[in-house]
Amino acid sequence: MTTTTFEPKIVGFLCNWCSYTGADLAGISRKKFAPNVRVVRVMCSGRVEPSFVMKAFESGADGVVILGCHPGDCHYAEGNYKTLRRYPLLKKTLAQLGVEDERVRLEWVSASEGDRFAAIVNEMTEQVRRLGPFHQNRGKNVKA
Amino acid sequence: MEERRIGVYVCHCGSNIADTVDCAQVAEYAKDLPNVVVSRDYKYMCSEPGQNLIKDDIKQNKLNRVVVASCSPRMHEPTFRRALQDAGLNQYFFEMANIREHCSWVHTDRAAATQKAKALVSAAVRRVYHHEPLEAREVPVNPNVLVMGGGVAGIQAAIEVADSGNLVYLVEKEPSIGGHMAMFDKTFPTLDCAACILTPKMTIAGQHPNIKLLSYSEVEDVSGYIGNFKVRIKKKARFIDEDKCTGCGRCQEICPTKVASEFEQGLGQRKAVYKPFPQAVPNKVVIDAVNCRHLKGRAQGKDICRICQKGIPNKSIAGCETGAINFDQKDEILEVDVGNIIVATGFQQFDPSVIYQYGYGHLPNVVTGLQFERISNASGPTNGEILLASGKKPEAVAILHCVGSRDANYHKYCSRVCCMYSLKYSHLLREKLPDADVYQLYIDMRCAGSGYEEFYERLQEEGVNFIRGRAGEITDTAESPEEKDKLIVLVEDTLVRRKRRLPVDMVILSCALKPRADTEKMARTFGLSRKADGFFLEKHPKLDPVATVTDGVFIVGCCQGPKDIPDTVAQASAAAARALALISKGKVEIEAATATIDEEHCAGCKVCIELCPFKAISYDETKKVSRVNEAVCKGCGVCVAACPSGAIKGKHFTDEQIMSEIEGVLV
Amino acid sequence: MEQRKNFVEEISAIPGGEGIRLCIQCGTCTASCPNADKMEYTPSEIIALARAGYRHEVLSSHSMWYCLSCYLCTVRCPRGINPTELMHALESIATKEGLSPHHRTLTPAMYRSFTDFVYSLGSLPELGFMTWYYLLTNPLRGLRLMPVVLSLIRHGRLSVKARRLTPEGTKQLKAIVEKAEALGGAH
Amino acid sequence: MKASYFPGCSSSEGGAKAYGSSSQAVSKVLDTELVELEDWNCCGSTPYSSFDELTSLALSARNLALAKKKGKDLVTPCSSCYVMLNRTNAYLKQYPKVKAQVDEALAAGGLRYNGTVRVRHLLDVFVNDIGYDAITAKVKKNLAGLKVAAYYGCQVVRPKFGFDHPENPQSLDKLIESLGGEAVSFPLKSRCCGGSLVISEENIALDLSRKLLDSARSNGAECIATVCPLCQTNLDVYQSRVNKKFNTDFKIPILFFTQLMGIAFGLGEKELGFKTNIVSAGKVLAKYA
Repeated sequence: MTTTTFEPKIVGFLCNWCSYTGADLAGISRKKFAPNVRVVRVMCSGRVEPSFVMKAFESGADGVVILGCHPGDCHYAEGNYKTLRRYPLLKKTLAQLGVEDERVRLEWVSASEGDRFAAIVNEMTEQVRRLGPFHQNRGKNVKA
Repeated sequence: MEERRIGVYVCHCGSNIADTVDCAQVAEYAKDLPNVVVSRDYKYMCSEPGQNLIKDDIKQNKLNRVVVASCSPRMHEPTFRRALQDAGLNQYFFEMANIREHCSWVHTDRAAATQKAKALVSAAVRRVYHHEPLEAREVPVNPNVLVMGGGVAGIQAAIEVADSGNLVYLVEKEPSIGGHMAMFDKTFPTLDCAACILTPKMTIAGQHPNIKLLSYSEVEDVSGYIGNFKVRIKKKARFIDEDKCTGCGRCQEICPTKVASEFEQGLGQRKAVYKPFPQAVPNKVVIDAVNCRHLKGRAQGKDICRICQKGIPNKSIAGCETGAINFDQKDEILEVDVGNIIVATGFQQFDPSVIYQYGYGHLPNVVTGLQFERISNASGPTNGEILLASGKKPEAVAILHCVGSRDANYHKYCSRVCCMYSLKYSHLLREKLPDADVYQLYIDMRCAGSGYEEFYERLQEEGVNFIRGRAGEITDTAESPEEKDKLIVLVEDTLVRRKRRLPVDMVILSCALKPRADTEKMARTFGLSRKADGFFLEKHPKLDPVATVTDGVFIVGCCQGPKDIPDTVAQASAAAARALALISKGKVEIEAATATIDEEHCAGCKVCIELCPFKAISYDETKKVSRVNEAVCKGCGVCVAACPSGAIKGKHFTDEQIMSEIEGVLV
Repeated sequence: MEQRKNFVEEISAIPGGEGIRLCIQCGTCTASCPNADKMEYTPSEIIALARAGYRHEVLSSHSMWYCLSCYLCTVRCPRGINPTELMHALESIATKEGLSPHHRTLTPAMYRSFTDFVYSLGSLPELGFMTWYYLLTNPLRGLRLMPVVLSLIRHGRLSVKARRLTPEGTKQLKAIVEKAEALGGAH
Repeated sequence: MKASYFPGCSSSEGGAKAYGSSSQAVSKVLDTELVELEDWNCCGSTPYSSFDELTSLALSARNLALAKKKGKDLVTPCSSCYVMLNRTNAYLKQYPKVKAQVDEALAAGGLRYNGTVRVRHLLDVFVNDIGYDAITAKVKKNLAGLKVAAYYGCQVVRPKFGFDHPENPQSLDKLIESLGGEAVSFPLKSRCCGGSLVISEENIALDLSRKLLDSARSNGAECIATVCPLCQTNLDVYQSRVNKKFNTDFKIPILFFTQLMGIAFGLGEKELGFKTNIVSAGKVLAKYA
């Protein structure tokens, strides 16, 4: 790897109960992973509006991960099912706006899955790095 | 709109953050962020001097918004919110940037980590700009407590809460409380008999005026929140009128159906109508519908047996004299309200038959730890005589440690108690069979506990053969005359680097303690998370070991991880104290971050009503708008995200707050 | 100290050797090994020695040459280590460095003659292989085995002609094998 | 059904010819054509992996690359080939570095391999693809009363590429029963026969073989069925050496499981090649032949 490696900026929307706790666990157990994902905490992945994702790309993100509790484990009983149902719609809209499929990813991470969180961050970073930057000019036509 | 005056505080957390993040640089950077009037870095922000920094700045520099960049908000958000309150600022004018768990602890490149820390700080600053004052709501705490599980942990917790004058619902799925401890013979290292110390507690729990004992029952559903849970409990049909049954035991004498006894670990038998063991609490029998001839007959519309009820007239044997037997009994559903829940569901013994090479299930006289407890127990199937299946006394016995524990193929964790109970078995063997050779095969002796190492030493004196090595297999294929009709244990004695073949008559497998099969179901019912090893996850492994991610729900004993009786009882008392603290306070503060609907913009489409998991939104027919009941709303924000007309606002997670945070992380 | 570090790293770097750091010396591998009692060092002892840096002792021992590749240790190891492959790894290092103890076990020679044939023919003609091996090691032992050999011939179990690949196949195989060796193999 | 077939050296023109021919014949009866992989090379077996890991992997990779063109599965009757080929698949997946090197080596021979070929043991195909009932359906001479020790050896069940339990396999027992025979209890069914060390360390191998023969006989077996050429060789060819060394009097026929199936299917000497069995199976099988 050369010094000019592209370092993607990725926004991570994490639900407070499972995924954020899982990310904390990764920290407590000193797992090492790529610094590219910056976390925005929401109470439930169900709170993540498509406009948030658009906003992220508009503001210069190269990728977005949405992490929630495993289906059935949602602190709010079924919030993450809502997320799941809304997700394909989001993907479609993004596709229309020319955002590659691989730039957005929805995953379940429980409070005990620190390793999994670290793994997902690394995978996603690599994945987006391969895609290259999400150019501003394309960013423009993404309006939140 | 009032001018925003933001203070930023970057914590070193000793070296935890400062080692990987250049805190001074981050603080310097924050100075130039919009509306920031003070920006400092300090060694320990959570310390008193640290908090005073904030308080003084609020007074002197007229701060009206505060950002602390340090650990996870799950750790210290309450601490700093309190600091703001003390300085007369609304606690919600605070935002935290997690630059420890999410940054310094997980990255190695100092430059990159510092860069990320800056981004997280800028996000917090942009977000806090839009924070609004909120009032934390207080709700009364229901003083009743639910204890799930009637083992030693549940019994201890229930008694302590009940003694304080509060009502406890003690729910046990088996016909009697007592759990695993009731099966044990002696307890290490003191060797006092388990029954002698447990049964008195069982009786107290059974007779306590403040304990409502619900045996043979299951919790089906839990709703509500800390201080105000609603619990639905299923009381399984016992086919016995508990008020009439005296536990005399006549019915189980005359019942013609014999089945293997769960309590005796399959070594003894019980009847279809039975009490699991003589000291059972409640002292009532139960009819096992799966095996009862009459109940099975009923399924096919036949009316047979009923011997327990009618006796055998022609042999002038009387049936139940109190008329307690009621074949028509149905499952009952109870709804109870409680303010706290203590989960004490315990563990399950690892089934060693999956380790085929150890022979359990196909070689005779290979037994599990619990089976040996029963064999050695005076009230067990052999009245405490240690005998082989053949009825003969064993001349040599091997005890294998770490069966299913410390094993990548099964459970990676150490079960913590096996070394000690194996020592206990050795002692019982040396005591009851002084002429028998006892081999204890260990990988490491783990005897951490008061009097434990001393107990190990005592067993060395008692002449146990300790072999440092893990058995590879147990075979009955003899290779020499002295191996004939023996179980041969293959092991490397790693201290002399010799592969040895030990001919023995009995092998005891010290099996792992594993999470119960129903752990996942329980986790869902009670809103708990699980650790990688499958046990329930505590709120903080060190500082909050009995609380959980769900406020008001506590975990104690082996459902949280393998542990011995002293630790289990200590946790039980701890959880009881936590519950009582809340009860004596009488009220609990709950998140103010709920949803509200702006009636001006609400189109009355009712989408939110469909989506709300808590039925917190109702429809106002007259005004044709939806309305949120904030007492029920938990602030998940699902409705906020879904509202087509943007009329719903998620307090403390408003669109503009989140949007500006997104901008922030991407600088 | 340095040496210890290097040897453990050297082994960990070889496929199958990576588990060596995880060993807890429980002896399950030895207890499961059909040949452990014939070995100079038991399998678990080999690991202990390797970690302690006794490189020469390990590589010149005949322990790994007694490994039968029955994989009992591998399926039973509570740390998920793969002692069988670890043994193979040690064998290949020993071979490369000419440390295999020919005077104490014939297995290296047997393996050598085996691989010689596979190398040159791409297949293994048993008769040729056996003769070659006994010539290399101990012709007399070969003679003692004559009864066995004869019965094999009598029952038509020793074909004299060796199976050959097509010329193209042979060429292709050579190219592949030579490349593999150029990339760090032996021979 | 057609299946790409990798006989391995001994089952093609080596000492286990009979295994090869009986495998072909029995498969035909079960409407399965074993199409031999063209121009395959020796898998290198344990010796090569102990001698030069990378080259050993390259050897197997070549076979897999050739098989890739022929379809998804590659079937072999030899336990050693089974392990070497499977192991190569596993390594290429697990170790990117190794894969890179193997790819380079293959490229030198103008080949590419992406790890898609599934390596199967013939026993696996028989019991799991074709199934016991289909096998029973083809039985002409029920093997009723024949007491067989089902011997798996090591590498068909270990390490865990296996389709059967690594310590207590059952598939061959069930197969024998589906032929009408009786699979006797055989605790050592998955223990080692001594493998190739029979050549370099004969005493060790003979001792292990003795234990197997002993256990089989004391459990009442009239013959032993094997799924591996080397196991058969050690127990059959070296049985006389065992008797000599331990002055025992074993006379236990060691059959390839496909020979046993052949008998039940009513096939003849030509396909089953019993004359290559050193310890004659004539007596034991008389009532079925």
